[in-house]
Amino acid sequence: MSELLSSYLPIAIFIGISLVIGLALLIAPFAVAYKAPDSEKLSAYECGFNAFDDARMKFDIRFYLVSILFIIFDLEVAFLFPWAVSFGEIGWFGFWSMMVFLAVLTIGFIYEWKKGALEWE
Amino acid sequence: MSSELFLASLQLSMPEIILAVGALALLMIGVFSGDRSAPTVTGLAVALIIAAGLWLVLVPGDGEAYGGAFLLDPFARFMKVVALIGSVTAMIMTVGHARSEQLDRFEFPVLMVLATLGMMLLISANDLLALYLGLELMSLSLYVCAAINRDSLRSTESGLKYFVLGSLSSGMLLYGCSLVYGFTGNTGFDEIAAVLSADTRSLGLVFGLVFVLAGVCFKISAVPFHMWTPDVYEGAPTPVTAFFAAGPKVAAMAILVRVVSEAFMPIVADWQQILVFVSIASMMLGSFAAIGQRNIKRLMAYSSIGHMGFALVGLAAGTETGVSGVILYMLIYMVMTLGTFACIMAMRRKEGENVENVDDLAGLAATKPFMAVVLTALMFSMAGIPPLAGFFAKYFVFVAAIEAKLYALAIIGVLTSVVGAYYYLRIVKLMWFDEATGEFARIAGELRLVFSLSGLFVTAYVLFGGPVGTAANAAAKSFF
Amino acid sequence: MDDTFFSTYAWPALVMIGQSLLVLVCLLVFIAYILYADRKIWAAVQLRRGPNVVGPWGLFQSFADLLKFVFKEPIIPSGANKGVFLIAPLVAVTLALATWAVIPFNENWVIANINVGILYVFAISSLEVYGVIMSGWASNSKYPFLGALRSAAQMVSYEVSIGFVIVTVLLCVGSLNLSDMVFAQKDGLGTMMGLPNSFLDWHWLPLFPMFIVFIISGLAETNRPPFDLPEAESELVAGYMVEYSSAPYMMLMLGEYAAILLICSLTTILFLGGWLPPVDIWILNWVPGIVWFILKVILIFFVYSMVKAFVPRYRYDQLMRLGWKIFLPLSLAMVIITAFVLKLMGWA
Amino acid sequence: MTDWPILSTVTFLPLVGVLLLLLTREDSPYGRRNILNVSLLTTVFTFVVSLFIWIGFDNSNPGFQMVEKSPWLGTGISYHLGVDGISMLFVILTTFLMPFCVLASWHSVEKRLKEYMIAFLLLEVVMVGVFVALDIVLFYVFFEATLIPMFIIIGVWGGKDRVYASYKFFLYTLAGSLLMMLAIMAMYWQAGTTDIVELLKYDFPANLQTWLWLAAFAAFAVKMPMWPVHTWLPDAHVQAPTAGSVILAGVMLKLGGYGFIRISLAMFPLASDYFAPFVFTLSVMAIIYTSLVAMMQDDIKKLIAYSSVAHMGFVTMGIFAGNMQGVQGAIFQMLSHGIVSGALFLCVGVIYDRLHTREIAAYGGLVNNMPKYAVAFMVFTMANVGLPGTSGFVGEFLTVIGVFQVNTWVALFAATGVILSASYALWLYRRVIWGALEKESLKGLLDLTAREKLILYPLVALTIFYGIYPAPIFDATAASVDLLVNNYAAALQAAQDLALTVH
Amino acid sequence: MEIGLSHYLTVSAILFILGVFGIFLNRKNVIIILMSIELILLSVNLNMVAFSSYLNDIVGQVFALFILTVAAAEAAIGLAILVVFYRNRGSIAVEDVNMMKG
Repeated sequence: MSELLSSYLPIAIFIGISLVIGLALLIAPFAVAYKAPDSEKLSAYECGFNAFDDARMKFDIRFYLVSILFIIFDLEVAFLFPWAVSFGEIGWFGFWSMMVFLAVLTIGFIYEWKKGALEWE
Repeated sequence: MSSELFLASLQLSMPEIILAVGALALLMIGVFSGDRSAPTVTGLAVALIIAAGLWLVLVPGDGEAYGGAFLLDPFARFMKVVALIGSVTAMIMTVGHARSEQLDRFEFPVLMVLATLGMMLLISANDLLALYLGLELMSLSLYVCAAINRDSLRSTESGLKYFVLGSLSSGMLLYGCSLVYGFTGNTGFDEIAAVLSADTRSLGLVFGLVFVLAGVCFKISAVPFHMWTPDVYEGAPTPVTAFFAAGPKVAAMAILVRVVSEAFMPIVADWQQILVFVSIASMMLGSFAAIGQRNIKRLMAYSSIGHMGFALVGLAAGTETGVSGVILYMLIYMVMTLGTFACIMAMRRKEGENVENVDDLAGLAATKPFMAVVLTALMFSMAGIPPLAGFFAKYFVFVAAIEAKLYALAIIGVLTSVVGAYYYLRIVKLMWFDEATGEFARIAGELRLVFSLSGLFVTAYVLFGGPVGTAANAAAKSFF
Repeated sequence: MDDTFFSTYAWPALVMIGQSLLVLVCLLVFIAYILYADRKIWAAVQLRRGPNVVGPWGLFQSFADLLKFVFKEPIIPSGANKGVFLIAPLVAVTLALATWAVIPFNENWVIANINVGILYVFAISSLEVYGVIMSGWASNSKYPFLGALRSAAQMVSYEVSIGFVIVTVLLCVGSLNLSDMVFAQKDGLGTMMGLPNSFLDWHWLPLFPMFIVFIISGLAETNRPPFDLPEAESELVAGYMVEYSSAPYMMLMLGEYAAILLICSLTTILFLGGWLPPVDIWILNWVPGIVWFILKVILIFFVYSMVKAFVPRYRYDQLMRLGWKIFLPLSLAMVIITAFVLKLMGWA
Repeated sequence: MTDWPILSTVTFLPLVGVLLLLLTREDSPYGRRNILNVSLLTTVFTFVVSLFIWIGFDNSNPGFQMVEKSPWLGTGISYHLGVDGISMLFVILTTFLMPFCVLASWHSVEKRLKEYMIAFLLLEVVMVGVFVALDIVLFYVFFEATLIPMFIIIGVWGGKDRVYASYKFFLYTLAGSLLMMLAIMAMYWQAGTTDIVELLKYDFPANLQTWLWLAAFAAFAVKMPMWPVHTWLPDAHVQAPTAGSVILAGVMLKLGGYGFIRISLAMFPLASDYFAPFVFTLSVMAIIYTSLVAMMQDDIKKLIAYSSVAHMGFVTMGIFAGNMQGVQGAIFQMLSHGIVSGALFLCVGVIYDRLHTREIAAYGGLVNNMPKYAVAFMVFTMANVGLPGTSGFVGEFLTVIGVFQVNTWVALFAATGVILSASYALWLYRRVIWGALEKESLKGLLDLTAREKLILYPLVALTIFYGIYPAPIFDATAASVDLLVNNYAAALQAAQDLALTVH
Repeated sequence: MEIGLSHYLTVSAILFILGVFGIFLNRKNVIIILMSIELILLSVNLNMVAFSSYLNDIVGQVFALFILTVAAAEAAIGLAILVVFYRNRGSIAVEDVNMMKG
């Protein structure tokens, strides 16, 4: 068995078994449980009110903002991972390259901060 | 990388470093002092670009930097100076319009500096990766610039359109890059050329070439990748449109020149056909579609499509003369465009509203004779009538086409330029033959300066064109 | 069918299936008792008795719950998007379990000893937010929707800090393999000062701020109190799980607890020396590594439980502020400092 | 005097006037007066200076004289000026006609006088430039640059359909000349130079000559204009202001003829020979057809415009006859037509200024109260017809003789054109001048004013002078034309020899 | 069956085409366009990595990493522009992006 296969096949098998367990749990109640649906039971939970409108409504723009900021910083991490792993071999040049990169990102971060993108009021 | 090599790289890319560090510093200055700092930031941004330009002009020394990904040669130097002039002029033009177009935010000049930086990197790119990064830095800044007036539906819509189509084009470019990389095993232009001249080309590589060309053609808005241009030109705030029409086009054309005449020179027959087609289509669409336009910004969009077609005529020749023609064409095109946009920005009624219909220019010769004269010169120049600069631009590219025996291309070129002349004439006609319907407000000083200089350039090119032509020739020698 | 096929493919695959089943079953049982422990600890702090009916001291409580959930009526709200509504818990539970494939419980006791282990963990656990978003969106009800949004925003916010924390550890280790991370903690600050191998060599000491940041971010990442805003009873009832009932509900809970345990074991591996004994003496070395591992996980979980019991819930703005304005700059600075120190001292 | 760049001086002298005009203001009668004076002085002075060219001209030298050359634009193109016998007199003609244009506009231009004068002075610069340019790109630059001021002149100060006319004028000419631009590029690519002197010596391959000739023909034929691409001319003439028509007929049409001689005939002899029958056909068509069309016109200017087309038919015919008489006749015909047709348009301007209509039917019996006008008009009509004793006769006669040596039939048909032109010109004269003065509107008309006399009388004198004594013109042109014709014949001979040796 | 370079290229080509079609055929939602763009970039990444492994050359993977980063920046900017557009237009349906006909 090739090395690639021997290290990744277990993962595939593991995920497969997890999936099977999950599916079993999911299907079990539909197979065995008692069912007596009625319209009140099936309506959306809204503290005793009937639902006013569709729930997929507008929501705060800040969630977008957070997701955008997340994308940026998560990618920064994606760059940091290989850098950190090969840290011993890249010398001062590699070190300072990453420092420049981080400095640029820090400036972006400061900008966001001062612009109030991180406030949640 | 050894430290001497690294220092040499730093020195070669100093203008870029000036812009990059400067842009970050400006961002910090802006964010710590709030929106009222916008004029200061704009001023500093202008100073930065001038500093970068001075460094380029004054500090000699060419060469490769960063392991060959970055290349400074006479061509790059020339095009960078042109792009910088375009940016700085566009930036100066925004000053008086900042408030009315809601551009009075310090981010705007910073974005312009970043876009300029992208152009510089693009012009110097000598590697597919560098090309991509330069292009994206430029494009991403421009997307935001287009949508900068966030309370205007037109501005945001143009930003959205530009973004969607722009991303699609960079996707195509990338796909092409990946194929080129895969089939040559390299991303550096020199290495690609070496591989191509040694091996026979494969079909996959031709696909890659097509995709790369498509991606770059999008940025210069050549047909059939022009769809964004009219809408973005119309929707974006006018100063932004002026900016779009100047530097980015120059930079994208520069990289197109570099890609085809350096990396893909060994397979000239393949890209020549493509460029001939693109060029013909652009010239035709640029002249025919512009005829019906009422909005002057839209008209300028089609005009720029047509001009890119003409510039490509020179490139399609694939010779030194051709490249030198393209260089001159882009320079002259940029000056004409900036002048015209200065005039467009001066189209502000006394009541304070900006107008942008062609018909609003009616009777300008009576109300604002100087502006009318300049705009007339610019229009005739765009139509390619001697003795104005636009004629020489066309002359040099067509000479190259004839030299390369692309007769059909040249003939279609001149015929479309007759059609193109028709709509430029319409503007002249409106200004001179028709009665004024209203009067424009006093023209801001910086706009007057810009269009005067531009008018001076197009009329006086016959006198001082010599040194410019020599410089362009020297720049074109970089490739041959 | 020849023998080579059997010996090179089928037999190892069977072994893998066996191992995987073993790990998963143990894990599920462990989760069951962790749940029980959680409730007990909470009850003890509040001077209640907690579950005590099913089995001796209520030890079978979790299994009774399992049966109860399975036999409850599964309700799918009428406005819900049925497919997504049912897939969401499946995603949540599968992803939470799948991460465990690369966790080393002892030296070489790992299902898949891949060389990018931490990357795998990071990637899969990032995906967990999909389960939350899907369930909240599919329910088509306001509370789950808002809960899911909040939860997602919170998870991604803290994921950034967790990423930086992992980078600092990577700087010290120089490998993405989780076992290597444990091995790297054999020698450290303690041995440098001339002491024998001990818990002082583990990363928690040199990277102490990161250790704390990691533990707290872990709380937020898994929506544990005091960061359980998404399911804040007073505001959003039960967050994205409001519309769930029966086994799907249980699966969401199961996923959550699996994730919590995962964070605990990651803390153990990254900062507390994994299966290494606290002091390198023969009597402690005699105890199997898995025991140390489990003990350390339990220790962290105990801390989590106590926090849940003690600390009042954060406001949402405080939560985001903590994540973006304190942890992010702090961990970023720590990355730089760590790298600089390592470089300067010539340790890397 | 030898070192003084007289050609540049003459060419760019009007720019001084432009600069002065830019400093003036138009908003008062004095301002207006200043503008007119400045313009008049500039043009007169330019004319006077240009006379020095003629004085200094060496009639016996067939080559280029007063040559100036300096590098320009850095790409092989040079700033190269010079005149020979063919071009010199056109320069004089241009500078000579300009003061008349200014005078003709004295009262008739009411709005934007300043811009009007600037446009005319710029036009003078580029027209003179065309004739003196010895670099083909420079030639093209000047040739094409005439479009801009003329477009504005027709469009701003023209008649009711001026927009249509100006567009038509512009686009027709542009389309033609852009093709020539391609030809110029091809010549540059083939010969490696854009210098006309060098190109004249260069032997273009026969098949390339064909294409180059056709491309150049497109430009010159439109400019000339030749049938069937002449249709812009009547429109432009009718709509242009008087002075604009004068310049159009007097000088601009000659640009085409000059181009034919200088480029088509001299540089592409084989193609010229090959296409000569084609040109003859078009010329005869032009002479006969446009003469017939001219008879149908109700508009005086249109009639004269069509007659111009017919006369240009003689010119092209003469040029491509390719012999001494033909070419010299063509040059003479162009110079004469420059004066005569210009004068005719000025005559029309005189009555148009009074009545503001150009309908032939609106006039009649003018001889009764405008006798002096009638005399002047008669002289020009006679010259237009080509009556012996007027300058019009010499040119037509020579061209017909020239073409007779080549093709009898063409000469015959062309001769019928003379008869036709007599009929429409005399008919026009009869309808406008003779007859009883019946129309009320005409009764109050006054005869020529002093200014109008100043305009018309010199032209009358000149017309008759050259009709009787054309020698000064022939003296000037003879040497150069001789050289040209000899070269032409030699080239044809060489090609024939080559063909013979091959067979 | 051995999975070779051509399989990767085929998959990536299919993804690419799906992305392009997603942009042009989708008439409903701009978000789908953004996702199509991401799909295109991912197909490119797949290409890059496949070639990189095939050629035994690291450049392709470096390229892929850069593409990832730029794709993120692009997505961020795209979302931001989409949000401001939504604020002005009140809709993100593709057919509502129609102020200017072009």
